[in-house]
Amino acid sequence: MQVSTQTQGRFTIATILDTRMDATIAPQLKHSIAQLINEGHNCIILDISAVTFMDSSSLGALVSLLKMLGNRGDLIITGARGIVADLFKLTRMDRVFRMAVDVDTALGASLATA
Amino acid sequence: MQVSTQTQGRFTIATILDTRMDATIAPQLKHSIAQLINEGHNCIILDISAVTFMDSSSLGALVSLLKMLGNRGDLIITGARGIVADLFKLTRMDRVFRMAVDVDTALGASLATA
Amino acid sequence: MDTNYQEYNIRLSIDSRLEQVRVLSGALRGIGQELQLTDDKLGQLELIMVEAVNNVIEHAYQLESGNEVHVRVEYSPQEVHLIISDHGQAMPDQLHTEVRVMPNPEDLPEGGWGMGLIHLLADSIRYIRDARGNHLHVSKHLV
Amino acid sequence: MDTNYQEYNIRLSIDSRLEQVRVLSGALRGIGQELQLTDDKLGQLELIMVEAVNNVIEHAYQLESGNEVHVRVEYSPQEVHLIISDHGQAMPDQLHTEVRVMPNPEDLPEGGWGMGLIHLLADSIRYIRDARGNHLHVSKHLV
Ligand SMILES: Nc1ncnc2c1ncn2[C@@H]1O[C@H](COP(=O)(O)OP(=O)(O)O)[C@@H](O)[C@H]1O
Ligand SMILES: Nc1ncnc2c1ncn2[C@@H]1O[C@H](COP(=O)(O)OP(=O)(O)O)[C@@H](O)[C@H]1O
Repeated sequence: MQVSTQTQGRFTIATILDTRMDATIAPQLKHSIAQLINEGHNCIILDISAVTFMDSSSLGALVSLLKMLGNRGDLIITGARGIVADLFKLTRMDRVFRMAVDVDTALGASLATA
Repeated sequence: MQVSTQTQGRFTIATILDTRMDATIAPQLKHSIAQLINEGHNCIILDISAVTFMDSSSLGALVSLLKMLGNRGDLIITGARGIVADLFKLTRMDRVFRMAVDVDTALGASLATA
Repeated sequence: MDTNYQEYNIRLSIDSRLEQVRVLSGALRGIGQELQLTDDKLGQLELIMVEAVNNVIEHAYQLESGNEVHVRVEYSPQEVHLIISDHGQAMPDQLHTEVRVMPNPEDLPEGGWGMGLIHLLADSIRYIRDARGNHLHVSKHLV
Repeated sequence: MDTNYQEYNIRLSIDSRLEQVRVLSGALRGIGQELQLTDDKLGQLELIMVEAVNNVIEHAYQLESGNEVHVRVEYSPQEVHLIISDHGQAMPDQLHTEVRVMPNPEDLPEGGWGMGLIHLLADSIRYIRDARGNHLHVSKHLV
Protein backbone atom coordinates (compact mmCIF):
# COMPACT_ATOMS: atom_id res chain seq x y z
CA MET A 1 0.00 0.00 0.00
CA GLN A 2 1.18 3.53 -0.74
CA VAL A 3 0.56 6.48 1.58
CA SER A 4 2.01 9.94 1.17
CA THR A 5 2.18 12.20 4.23
CA GLN A 6 2.38 15.94 4.63
CA THR A 7 2.13 18.30 7.61
CA GLN A 8 -0.23 21.25 7.82
CA GLY A 9 -0.18 23.05 11.19
CA ARG A 10 -0.96 20.49 13.87
CA PHE A 11 -2.35 18.07 11.28
CA THR A 12 -0.65 15.24 9.48
CA ILE A 13 -2.37 14.60 6.19
CA ALA A 14 -1.99 10.98 5.10
CA THR A 15 -3.14 10.40 1.53
CA ILE A 16 -3.93 6.87 0.37
CA LEU A 17 -2.56 6.54 -3.15
CA ASP A 18 -4.09 3.12 -3.89
CA THR A 19 -7.57 2.90 -5.34
CA ARG A 20 -8.44 -0.26 -3.43
CA MET A 21 -8.63 -0.83 0.33
CA ASP A 22 -9.33 -4.50 0.93
CA ALA A 23 -8.49 -7.36 3.28
CA THR A 24 -4.95 -7.62 1.86
CA ILE A 25 -4.32 -3.91 2.35
CA ALA A 26 -5.96 -3.62 5.79
CA PRO A 27 -2.96 -4.88 7.83
CA GLN A 28 -0.56 -2.63 5.88
CA LEU A 29 -2.86 0.33 6.35
CA LYS A 30 -3.09 -0.31 10.07
CA HIS A 31 0.68 -0.65 10.29
CA SER A 32 1.59 2.53 8.44
CA ILE A 33 -0.89 4.79 10.21
CA ALA A 34 -0.05 3.22 13.60
CA GLN A 35 3.56 4.12 12.89
CA LEU A 36 2.60 7.75 12.31
CA ILE A 37 0.70 7.74 15.60
CA ASN A 38 3.66 6.21 17.42
CA GLU A 39 5.89 8.95 16.00
CA GLY A 40 3.65 11.46 17.76
CA HIS A 41 1.36 12.46 14.89
CA ASN A 42 -1.88 12.57 16.85
CA CYS A 43 -4.03 14.67 14.58
CA ILE A 44 -4.41 12.74 11.37
CA ILE A 45 -6.44 13.56 8.31
CA LEU A 46 -6.74 10.38 6.26
CA ASP A 47 -7.55 11.34 2.69
CA ILE A 48 -9.20 8.44 0.87
CA SER A 49 -10.45 10.42 -2.14
CA ALA A 50 -8.45 8.18 -4.52
CA VAL A 51 -10.08 5.05 -3.13
CA THR A 52 -12.82 3.61 -5.36
CA PHE A 53 -13.38 0.41 -3.38
CA MET A 54 -13.19 -0.40 0.31
CA ASP A 55 -14.34 -3.48 2.19
CA SER A 56 -15.28 -4.02 5.83
CA SER A 57 -11.81 -5.35 6.76
CA SER A 58 -10.34 -1.95 5.96
CA LEU A 59 -13.12 -0.26 7.87
CA GLY A 60 -12.15 -2.47 10.84
CA ALA A 61 -8.53 -1.35 10.47
CA LEU A 62 -9.64 2.30 10.61
CA VAL A 63 -11.62 1.61 13.79
CA SER A 64 -8.58 0.02 15.42
CA LEU A 65 -6.62 3.19 14.62
CA LEU A 66 -9.37 5.34 16.13
CA LYS A 67 -9.14 3.26 19.31
CA MET A 68 -5.37 3.56 19.33
CA LEU A 69 -5.69 7.35 19.29
CA GLY A 70 -8.36 7.32 22.00
CA ASN A 71 -8.86 10.89 23.19
CA ARG A 72 -5.22 11.75 22.69
CA GLY A 73 -5.92 12.90 19.16
CA ASP A 74 -8.07 13.06 16.06
CA LEU A 75 -8.65 10.90 12.98
CA ILE A 76 -10.59 12.66 10.27
CA ILE A 77 -11.55 10.77 7.12
CA THR A 78 -11.82 12.86 3.97
CA GLY A 79 -12.97 12.24 0.42
CA ALA A 80 -15.11 9.10 0.83
CA ARG A 81 -17.34 8.78 -2.23
CA GLY A 82 -19.47 6.26 -4.08
CA ILE A 83 -19.54 2.79 -2.58
CA VAL A 84 -16.83 3.87 -0.08
CA ALA A 85 -19.13 6.52 1.38
CA ASP A 86 -21.97 3.95 1.32
CA LEU A 87 -19.89 1.53 3.39
CA PHE A 88 -19.55 4.13 6.17
CA LYS A 89 -23.29 4.90 6.01
CA LEU A 90 -24.55 1.30 5.84
CA THR A 91 -22.48 0.34 8.88
CA ARG A 92 -23.40 3.66 10.55
CA MET A 93 -19.69 4.18 11.20
CA ASP A 94 -20.07 7.64 9.64
CA ARG A 95 -21.38 8.61 13.10
CA VAL A 96 -18.23 7.42 14.81
CA PHE A 97 -15.61 8.88 12.48
CA ARG A 98 -15.20 12.57 11.90
CA MET A 99 -15.65 12.85 8.16
CA ALA A 100 -15.25 15.68 5.66
CA VAL A 101 -15.72 15.98 1.91
CA ASP A 102 -12.11 17.04 1.37
CA VAL A 103 -8.91 17.97 3.19
CA ASP A 104 -9.52 21.73 2.99
CA THR A 105 -12.94 21.38 4.56
CA ALA A 106 -11.46 19.22 7.31
CA LEU A 107 -8.77 21.82 8.01
CA GLY A 108 -11.32 24.67 7.89
CA ALA A 109 -13.71 22.92 10.27
CA SER A 110 -10.89 22.21 12.68
CA LEU A 111 -9.80 25.85 12.71
CA ALA A 112 -13.37 26.94 13.37
CA THR A 113 -13.71 24.62 16.35
CA ALA A 114 -10.14 25.18 17.63
CA MET B 1 -25.96 -3.57 -33.65
CA GLN B 2 -26.61 0.13 -34.08
CA VAL B 3 -25.65 2.10 -37.18
CA SER B 4 -26.57 5.69 -37.94
CA THR B 5 -26.48 6.86 -41.56
CA GLN B 6 -26.15 10.26 -43.13
CA THR B 7 -25.62 11.49 -46.70
CA GLN B 8 -22.87 13.84 -47.78
CA GLY B 9 -22.74 14.46 -51.55
CA ARG B 10 -22.42 11.10 -53.26
CA PHE B 11 -21.31 9.46 -49.98
CA THR B 12 -23.37 7.63 -47.43
CA ILE B 13 -21.67 7.82 -44.06
CA ALA B 14 -22.56 4.82 -41.90
CA THR B 15 -21.42 5.25 -38.31
CA ILE B 16 -21.12 2.19 -36.08
CA LEU B 17 -22.43 3.19 -32.67
CA ASP B 18 -21.40 0.01 -30.86
CA THR B 19 -17.94 -0.24 -29.34
CA ARG B 20 -17.59 -3.93 -30.12
CA MET B 21 -17.58 -5.70 -33.51
CA ASP B 22 -17.43 -9.42 -32.89
CA ALA B 23 -18.74 -12.73 -34.23
CA THR B 24 -22.24 -12.01 -32.89
CA ILE B 25 -22.33 -8.60 -34.53
CA ALA B 26 -20.76 -9.66 -37.86
CA PRO B 27 -23.97 -11.05 -39.46
CA GLN B 28 -25.97 -7.99 -38.37
CA LEU B 29 -23.26 -5.68 -39.70
CA LYS B 30 -23.22 -7.49 -43.02
CA HIS B 31 -27.00 -7.34 -43.21
CA SER B 32 -27.42 -3.63 -42.48
CA ILE B 33 -24.67 -2.45 -44.81
CA ALA B 34 -25.82 -4.87 -47.54
CA GLN B 35 -29.24 -3.28 -47.23
CA LEU B 36 -27.74 0.17 -47.79
CA ILE B 37 -25.95 -1.16 -50.88
CA ASN B 38 -29.16 -2.73 -52.18
CA GLU B 39 -30.93 0.59 -51.75
CA GLY B 40 -28.38 2.08 -54.16
CA HIS B 41 -25.89 3.58 -51.71
CA ASN B 42 -22.72 2.59 -53.52
CA CYS B 43 -20.24 4.98 -52.01
CA ILE B 44 -20.05 4.13 -48.34
CA ILE B 45 -17.86 5.58 -45.65
CA LEU B 46 -17.97 3.22 -42.70
CA ASP B 47 -16.95 5.13 -39.62
CA ILE B 48 -15.68 2.74 -36.93
CA SER B 49 -14.08 5.36 -34.68
CA ALA B 50 -16.32 4.32 -31.75
CA VAL B 51 -15.21 0.71 -32.05
CA THR B 52 -12.65 -0.33 -29.42
CA PHE B 53 -12.61 -4.04 -30.26
CA MET B 54 -13.01 -5.93 -33.51
CA ASP B 55 -12.35 -9.60 -34.29
CA SER B 56 -11.60 -11.39 -37.56
CA SER B 57 -15.24 -12.43 -38.09
CA SER B 58 -16.18 -8.78 -38.45
CA LEU B 59 -13.23 -8.20 -40.74
CA GLY B 60 -14.58 -11.06 -42.86
CA ALA B 61 -17.99 -9.37 -42.94
CA LEU B 62 -16.39 -6.17 -44.21
CA VAL B 63 -14.60 -8.10 -46.96
CA SER B 64 -17.88 -9.67 -48.08
CA LEU B 65 -19.34 -6.17 -48.37
CA LEU B 66 -16.36 -5.02 -50.41
CA LYS B 67 -16.96 -7.95 -52.76
CA MET B 68 -20.63 -7.12 -52.97
CA LEU B 69 -19.77 -3.61 -54.12
CA GLY B 70 -17.20 -4.88 -56.64
CA ASN B 71 -16.22 -1.98 -58.88
CA ARG B 72 -19.68 -0.48 -58.73
CA GLY B 73 -18.72 1.58 -55.72
CA ASP B 74 -16.51 2.41 -52.79
CA LEU B 75 -16.17 1.27 -49.19
CA ILE B 76 -13.93 3.51 -47.14
CA ILE B 77 -13.17 2.60 -43.53
CA THR B 78 -12.52 5.52 -41.20
CA GLY B 79 -11.39 5.90 -37.62
CA ALA B 80 -9.74 2.52 -36.98
CA ARG B 81 -7.52 2.87 -33.91
CA GLY B 82 -5.71 0.78 -31.32
CA ILE B 83 -6.19 -2.95 -31.64
CA VAL B 84 -8.77 -2.35 -34.42
CA ALA B 85 -6.14 -0.65 -36.59
CA ASP B 86 -3.71 -3.45 -35.64
CA LEU B 87 -6.16 -6.07 -36.90
CA PHE B 88 -6.18 -4.48 -40.36
CA LYS B 89 -2.37 -4.24 -40.37
CA LEU B 90 -1.64 -7.74 -39.04
CA THR B 91 -3.90 -9.31 -41.66
CA ARG B 92 -2.55 -6.85 -44.29
CA MET B 93 -6.16 -6.04 -45.12
CA ASP B 94 -5.24 -2.36 -44.75
CA ARG B 95 -3.91 -2.74 -48.31
CA VAL B 96 -7.24 -3.92 -49.62
CA PHE B 97 -9.56 -1.46 -47.93
CA ARG B 98 -9.41 2.25 -48.56
CA MET B 99 -8.83 3.63 -45.08
CA ALA B 100 -8.76 7.15 -43.64
CA VAL B 101 -8.16 8.54 -40.16
CA ASP B 102 -11.56 10.21 -40.07
CA VAL B 103 -14.64 10.98 -42.16
CA ASP B 104 -13.49 14.48 -43.13
CA THR B 105 -10.19 13.15 -44.43
CA ALA B 106 -12.04 10.48 -46.41
CA LEU B 107 -14.35 13.10 -47.95
CA GLY B 108 -11.40 15.44 -48.68
CA ALA B 109 -9.36 12.70 -50.33
CA SER B 110 -12.32 11.67 -52.45
CA LEU B 111 -12.85 15.23 -53.64
CA ALA B 112 -9.18 15.53 -54.52
CA THR B 113 -9.25 12.37 -56.61
CA ALA B 114 -12.74 13.01 -58.08
CA MET C 1 -29.18 -23.83 -20.18
CA ASP C 2 -30.87 -20.54 -20.91
CA THR C 3 -30.91 -19.64 -24.59
CA ASN C 4 -32.26 -16.10 -24.29
CA TYR C 5 -29.67 -14.03 -26.10
CA GLN C 6 -30.16 -11.21 -23.65
CA GLU C 7 -28.90 -13.33 -20.80
CA TYR C 8 -25.28 -13.64 -19.92
CA ASN C 9 -23.60 -16.13 -17.71
CA ILE C 10 -20.01 -16.43 -16.63
CA ARG C 11 -18.21 -18.42 -13.96
CA LEU C 12 -15.14 -17.07 -12.22
CA SER C 13 -12.89 -18.88 -9.80
CA ILE C 14 -9.82 -18.17 -7.74
CA ASP C 15 -7.73 -19.95 -5.17
CA SER C 16 -8.66 -19.26 -1.53
CA ARG C 17 -6.13 -16.50 -0.89
CA LEU C 18 -7.16 -12.98 0.07
CA GLU C 19 -4.68 -11.39 -2.35
CA GLN C 20 -6.46 -13.06 -5.27
CA VAL C 21 -9.74 -11.29 -4.51
CA ARG C 22 -8.74 -8.16 -6.41
CA VAL C 23 -8.62 -10.00 -9.75
CA LEU C 24 -12.10 -11.29 -9.06
CA SER C 25 -13.15 -7.69 -8.41
CA GLY C 26 -11.48 -6.60 -11.64
CA ALA C 27 -13.31 -9.30 -13.57
CA LEU C 28 -16.68 -8.35 -12.06
CA ARG C 29 -16.15 -4.67 -12.82
CA GLY C 30 -15.15 -5.47 -16.40
CA ILE C 31 -18.24 -7.64 -16.86
CA GLY C 32 -20.44 -4.93 -15.37
CA GLN C 33 -18.95 -2.28 -17.62
CA GLU C 34 -19.37 -4.47 -20.70
CA LEU C 35 -23.04 -4.93 -19.74
CA GLN C 36 -23.37 -1.22 -18.96
CA LEU C 37 -24.33 -1.44 -15.32
CA THR C 38 -24.28 1.90 -13.52
CA ASP C 39 -21.30 2.68 -11.27
CA ASP C 40 -23.66 2.58 -8.30
CA LYS C 41 -24.99 -0.92 -8.94
CA LEU C 42 -21.57 -2.17 -9.86
CA GLY C 43 -20.02 -0.81 -6.66
CA GLN C 44 -22.75 -2.49 -4.63
CA LEU C 45 -22.30 -5.81 -6.44
CA GLU C 46 -18.55 -5.59 -5.91
CA LEU C 47 -18.98 -4.99 -2.19
CA ILE C 48 -21.43 -7.91 -1.91
CA MET C 49 -19.06 -10.21 -3.77
CA VAL C 50 -15.92 -9.18 -1.88
CA GLU C 51 -17.60 -9.50 1.55
CA ALA C 52 -18.94 -12.95 0.62
CA VAL C 53 -15.63 -14.13 -0.82
CA ASN C 54 -13.65 -12.77 2.15
CA ASN C 55 -15.99 -14.73 4.43
CA VAL C 56 -15.46 -17.89 2.42
CA ILE C 57 -11.67 -17.53 2.56
CA GLU C 58 -11.53 -16.46 6.21
CA HIS C 59 -14.26 -18.63 7.71
CA ALA C 60 -15.29 -21.47 5.38
CA TYR C 61 -11.65 -22.22 4.49
CA GLN C 62 -10.06 -20.79 7.67
CA LEU C 63 -7.49 -18.88 5.58
CA GLU C 64 -6.15 -22.13 4.15
CA SER C 65 -5.00 -21.71 0.54
CA GLY C 66 -5.38 -24.37 -2.14
CA ASN C 67 -9.19 -24.38 -2.14
CA GLU C 68 -11.42 -23.04 -4.87
CA VAL C 69 -13.76 -20.11 -4.52
CA HIS C 70 -16.31 -19.88 -7.31
CA VAL C 71 -18.42 -16.91 -8.33
CA ARG C 72 -21.09 -17.29 -10.93
CA VAL C 73 -22.44 -14.09 -12.47
CA GLU C 74 -25.83 -14.29 -14.16
CA TYR C 75 -27.10 -11.22 -15.91
CA SER C 76 -30.43 -10.28 -17.36
CA PRO C 77 -31.59 -6.71 -18.02
CA GLN C 78 -33.82 -7.05 -14.92
CA GLU C 79 -31.35 -8.40 -12.41
CA VAL C 80 -27.95 -9.74 -11.61
CA HIS C 81 -27.39 -12.91 -9.62
CA LEU C 82 -24.13 -13.67 -7.88
CA ILE C 83 -23.63 -17.22 -6.65
CA ILE C 84 -20.61 -17.61 -4.40
CA SER C 85 -19.67 -21.25 -3.86
CA ASP C 86 -17.17 -23.09 -1.70
CA HIS C 87 -16.64 -26.59 -0.35
CA GLY C 88 -15.52 -25.51 3.12
CA GLN C 89 -17.27 -25.19 6.46
CA ALA C 90 -20.88 -24.16 6.20
CA MET C 91 -22.18 -20.86 7.46
CA PRO C 92 -24.26 -20.91 10.68
CA ASP C 93 -27.94 -20.85 9.68
CA GLN C 94 -29.00 -17.67 11.46
CA LEU C 95 -26.40 -15.76 9.42
CA HIS C 96 -28.40 -16.05 6.21
CA THR C 97 -31.94 -16.72 7.40
CA GLU C 98 -32.29 -13.67 9.65
CA VAL C 99 -31.53 -10.12 8.68
CA ARG C 100 -28.34 -9.67 10.53
CA VAL C 101 -28.11 -6.96 13.18
CA MET C 102 -25.16 -4.72 12.47
CA PRO C 103 -22.64 -4.24 15.27
CA ASN C 104 -23.36 -1.17 17.37
CA PRO C 105 -21.17 1.72 16.13
CA GLU C 106 -20.70 3.00 19.71
CA ASP C 107 -18.90 -0.24 20.59
CA LEU C 108 -16.21 0.64 18.04
CA PRO C 109 -16.45 -2.76 16.33
CA GLU C 110 -13.53 -3.91 14.22
CA GLY C 111 -15.53 -6.46 12.22
CA GLY C 112 -18.73 -8.44 12.06
CA TRP C 113 -20.32 -6.34 9.30
CA GLY C 114 -19.91 -8.76 6.37
CA MET C 115 -23.24 -10.60 6.22
CA GLY C 116 -25.10 -7.52 7.48
CA LEU C 117 -23.80 -5.53 4.52
CA ILE C 118 -24.80 -8.29 2.12
CA HIS C 119 -28.33 -8.31 3.61
CA LEU C 120 -28.59 -4.53 3.23
CA LEU C 121 -27.24 -4.40 -0.33
CA ALA C 122 -28.95 -7.46 -1.83
CA ASP C 123 -32.57 -7.77 -2.94
CA SER C 124 -32.63 -11.42 -1.98
CA ILE C 125 -30.34 -13.96 -0.33
CA ARG C 126 -30.45 -17.75 -0.35
CA TYR C 127 -27.92 -20.20 1.07
CA ILE C 128 -27.91 -23.73 -0.26
CA ARG C 129 -25.82 -26.71 0.77
CA ASP C 130 -25.55 -29.62 -1.63
CA ALA C 131 -23.12 -32.38 -2.56
CA ARG C 132 -20.85 -29.87 -4.30
CA GLY C 133 -20.64 -27.50 -1.38
CA ASN C 134 -22.14 -24.29 -0.06
CA HIS C 135 -23.73 -21.72 -2.33
CA LEU C 136 -24.64 -18.20 -1.32
CA HIS C 137 -27.09 -16.94 -3.91
CA VAL C 138 -27.58 -13.17 -3.94
CA SER C 139 -29.71 -11.18 -6.35
CA LYS C 140 -29.82 -7.50 -7.12
CA HIS C 141 -32.49 -5.77 -9.22
CA LEU C 142 -31.33 -3.48 -11.98
CA VAL C 143 -34.61 -1.71 -12.63
CA MET D 1 -0.10 -23.74 -6.25
CA ASP D 2 2.06 -20.63 -6.53
CA THR D 3 2.29 -18.65 -3.33
CA ASN D 4 4.15 -15.63 -4.68
CA TYR D 5 1.90 -12.72 -3.73
CA GLN D 6 2.75 -10.93 -6.96
CA GLU D 7 1.17 -13.64 -9.03
CA TYR D 8 -2.48 -13.70 -9.87
CA ASN D 9 -4.55 -16.49 -11.21
CA ILE D 10 -8.17 -16.59 -12.22
CA ARG D 11 -10.30 -19.04 -14.15
CA LEU D 12 -13.20 -17.87 -16.31
CA SER D 13 -15.73 -20.01 -18.09
CA ILE D 14 -18.71 -19.57 -20.34
CA ASP D 15 -21.09 -21.75 -22.25
CA SER D 16 -20.15 -22.38 -25.90
CA ARG D 17 -22.28 -19.64 -27.44
CA LEU D 18 -20.77 -16.79 -29.45
CA GLU D 19 -22.94 -14.18 -27.73
CA GLN D 20 -21.35 -15.08 -24.38
CA VAL D 21 -17.87 -14.13 -25.58
CA ARG D 22 -18.35 -10.45 -24.79
CA VAL D 23 -18.68 -11.09 -21.06
CA LEU D 24 -15.42 -13.04 -21.22
CA SER D 25 -13.88 -10.01 -22.95
CA GLY D 26 -15.29 -7.73 -20.28
CA ALA D 27 -13.83 -9.91 -17.54
CA LEU D 28 -10.39 -9.99 -19.20
CA ARG D 29 -10.37 -6.21 -19.65
CA GLY D 30 -11.39 -5.69 -16.03
CA ILE D 31 -8.64 -8.02 -14.83
CA GLY D 32 -6.09 -6.28 -17.05
CA GLN D 33 -7.14 -2.86 -15.79
CA GLU D 34 -6.96 -4.00 -12.17
CA LEU D 35 -3.42 -5.28 -12.84
CA GLN D 36 -2.58 -2.08 -14.74
CA LEU D 37 -1.75 -3.58 -18.11
CA THR D 38 -1.36 -1.00 -20.88
CA ASP D 39 -4.25 -0.56 -23.32
CA ASP D 40 -2.00 -1.94 -26.06
CA LYS D 41 -1.17 -5.21 -24.30
CA LEU D 42 -4.72 -5.58 -23.12
CA GLY D 43 -6.13 -5.10 -26.63
CA GLN D 44 -3.72 -7.73 -27.95
CA LEU D 45 -4.61 -10.19 -25.19
CA GLU D 46 -8.29 -9.61 -25.85
CA LEU D 47 -7.88 -10.30 -29.57
CA ILE D 48 -5.87 -13.47 -28.85
CA MET D 49 -8.51 -14.70 -26.40
CA VAL D 50 -11.51 -13.88 -28.60
CA GLU D 51 -9.97 -15.51 -31.70
CA ALA D 52 -9.13 -18.64 -29.71
CA VAL D 53 -12.54 -18.81 -28.04
CA ASN D 54 -14.38 -18.19 -31.33
CA ASN D 55 -12.40 -21.09 -32.83
CA VAL D 56 -13.34 -23.34 -29.92
CA ILE D 57 -17.03 -22.50 -30.26
CA GLU D 58 -17.10 -22.63 -34.07
CA HIS D 59 -14.75 -25.54 -34.73
CA ALA D 60 -14.08 -27.62 -31.60
CA TYR D 61 -17.77 -27.50 -30.60
CA GLN D 62 -19.22 -26.94 -34.11
CA LEU D 63 -21.43 -24.11 -32.79
CA GLU D 64 -23.20 -26.52 -30.44
CA SER D 65 -24.19 -24.81 -27.18
CA GLY D 66 -24.12 -26.52 -23.79
CA ASN D 67 -20.36 -27.07 -23.70
CA GLU D 68 -17.90 -25.27 -21.47
CA VAL D 69 -15.16 -22.97 -22.68
CA HIS D 70 -12.54 -22.24 -20.04
CA VAL D 71 -10.02 -19.44 -19.97
CA ARG D 72 -7.36 -19.37 -17.31
CA VAL D 73 -5.54 -16.07 -16.83
CA GLU D 74 -2.16 -16.20 -15.10
CA TYR D 75 -0.41 -12.95 -14.39
CA SER D 76 3.06 -12.10 -13.22
CA PRO D 77 4.73 -8.71 -13.71
CA GLN D 78 6.82 -10.34 -16.49
CA GLU D 79 4.13 -12.04 -18.50
CA VAL D 80 0.54 -13.06 -18.91
CA HIS D 81 -0.52 -16.59 -19.79
CA LEU D 82 -3.90 -17.36 -21.28
CA ILE D 83 -4.94 -21.01 -21.32
CA ILE D 84 -8.03 -21.66 -23.41
CA SER D 85 -9.51 -25.11 -22.80
CA ASP D 86 -12.29 -27.16 -24.32
CA HIS D 87 -13.35 -30.79 -24.51
CA GLY D 88 -14.39 -30.72 -28.16
CA GLN D 89 -12.69 -31.73 -31.39
CA ALA D 90 -8.95 -31.21 -31.38
CA MET D 91 -7.22 -28.70 -33.61
CA PRO D 92 -5.24 -30.07 -36.58
CA ASP D 93 -1.56 -30.22 -35.57
CA GLN D 94 -0.10 -27.96 -38.24
CA LEU D 95 -2.36 -25.15 -36.99
CA HIS D 96 -0.35 -24.70 -33.79
CA THR D 97 3.04 -26.22 -34.61
CA GLU D 98 3.78 -24.13 -37.70
CA VAL D 99 3.56 -20.37 -37.93
CA ARG D 100 0.43 -20.07 -39.90
CA VAL D 101 0.51 -18.35 -43.29
CA MET D 102 -2.05 -15.59 -43.40
CA PRO D 103 -4.58 -15.65 -46.25
CA ASN D 104 -3.47 -13.54 -49.21
CA PRO D 105 -5.19 -10.13 -49.00
CA GLU D 106 -5.56 -9.99 -52.80
CA ASP D 107 -7.83 -13.06 -52.63
CA LEU D 108 -10.30 -11.03 -50.58
CA PRO D 109 -10.51 -13.72 -47.87
CA GLU D 110 -13.51 -13.70 -45.56
CA GLY D 111 -11.84 -15.74 -42.82
CA GLY D 112 -8.94 -18.01 -41.97
CA TRP D 113 -7.01 -15.39 -39.97
CA GLY D 114 -7.70 -16.68 -36.46
CA MET D 115 -4.66 -18.84 -35.65
CA GLY D 116 -2.41 -16.62 -37.78
CA LEU D 117 -3.33 -13.62 -35.64
CA ILE D 118 -2.68 -15.59 -32.46
CA HIS D 119 0.77 -16.59 -33.78
CA LEU D 120 1.57 -12.97 -34.63
CA LEU D 121 0.35 -11.53 -31.32
CA ALA D 122 1.64 -14.16 -28.87
CA ASP D 123 5.20 -14.61 -27.65
CA SER D 124 4.70 -18.36 -27.39
CA ILE D 125 2.03 -20.93 -28.21
CA ARG D 126 1.58 -24.48 -26.97
CA TYR D 127 -1.29 -26.86 -27.60
CA ILE D 128 -1.79 -29.75 -25.22
CA ARG D 129 -4.32 -32.57 -25.31
CA ASP D 130 -4.95 -34.49 -22.12
CA ALA D 131 -7.72 -36.44 -20.41
CA ARG D 132 -9.55 -33.20 -19.61
CA GLY D 133 -9.50 -31.90 -23.16
CA ASN D 134 -7.59 -29.51 -25.39
CA HIS D 135 -5.60 -26.61 -24.02
CA LEU D 136 -4.21 -23.75 -26.06
CA HIS D 137 -1.54 -22.11 -23.95
CA VAL D 138 -0.51 -18.64 -25.10
CA SER D 139 1.95 -16.33 -23.40
CA LYS D 140 2.62 -12.64 -23.83
CA HIS D 141 5.56 -10.75 -22.33
CA LEU D 142 4.81 -7.56 -20.46
CA VAL D 143 8.33 -6.16 -20.31
N1 LIG E 1 -18.93 -18.35 4.65
C1 LIG E 1 -18.89 -18.62 5.99
N2 LIG E 1 -18.65 -19.86 6.42
C2 LIG E 1 -18.59 -20.13 7.71
N3 LIG E 1 -18.75 -19.21 8.70
C3 LIG E 1 -18.99 -17.96 8.36
C4 LIG E 1 -19.08 -17.60 6.98
N4 LIG E 1 -19.33 -16.28 6.93
C5 LIG E 1 -19.39 -15.84 8.18
N5 LIG E 1 -19.20 -16.84 9.09
C6 LIG E 1 -19.22 -16.71 10.57
O1 LIG E 1 -20.11 -15.65 10.93
C7 LIG E 1 -19.43 -14.59 11.60
C8 LIG E 1 -19.99 -13.25 11.19
O2 LIG E 1 -19.71 -13.02 9.81
P1 LIG E 1 -19.81 -11.58 9.18
O3 LIG E 1 -21.11 -10.97 9.53
O4 LIG E 1 -19.55 -11.69 7.74
O5 LIG E 1 -18.67 -10.72 9.84
P2 LIG E 1 -17.08 -10.87 9.84
O6 LIG E 1 -16.70 -11.85 8.78
O7 LIG E 1 -16.63 -9.50 9.58
O8 LIG E 1 -16.74 -11.35 11.21
C9 LIG E 1 -17.97 -14.79 11.26
O9 LIG E 1 -17.12 -14.24 12.22
C10 LIG E 1 -17.88 -16.30 11.14
O10 LIG E 1 -17.74 -16.89 12.39
N1 LIG F 1 -10.02 -24.98 -31.84
C1 LIG F 1 -10.15 -25.64 -33.01
N2 LIG F 1 -10.55 -26.91 -33.02
C2 LIG F 1 -10.69 -27.57 -34.18
N3 LIG F 1 -10.42 -27.05 -35.39
C3 LIG F 1 -9.99 -25.80 -35.46
C4 LIG F 1 -9.82 -25.03 -34.27
N4 LIG F 1 -9.39 -23.82 -34.63
C5 LIG F 1 -9.29 -23.83 -35.96
N5 LIG F 1 -9.64 -25.00 -36.49
C6 LIG F 1 -9.64 -25.36 -37.94
O1 LIG F 1 -8.61 -24.61 -38.60
C7 LIG F 1 -9.15 -23.75 -39.59
C8 LIG F 1 -8.38 -22.41 -39.58
O2 LIG F 1 -8.61 -21.74 -38.38
P1 LIG F 1 -8.29 -20.21 -38.23
O3 LIG F 1 -6.91 -19.93 -38.72
O4 LIG F 1 -8.52 -19.81 -36.83
O5 LIG F 1 -9.30 -19.45 -39.17
P2 LIG F 1 -10.91 -19.35 -39.13
O6 LIG F 1 -11.39 -19.86 -37.82
O7 LIG F 1 -11.15 -17.91 -39.33
O8 LIG F 1 -11.33 -20.19 -40.28
C9 LIG F 1 -10.61 -23.60 -39.23
O9 LIG F 1 -11.40 -23.27 -40.33
C10 LIG F 1 -10.91 -24.97 -38.64
O10 LIG F 1 -11.16 -25.89 -39.67
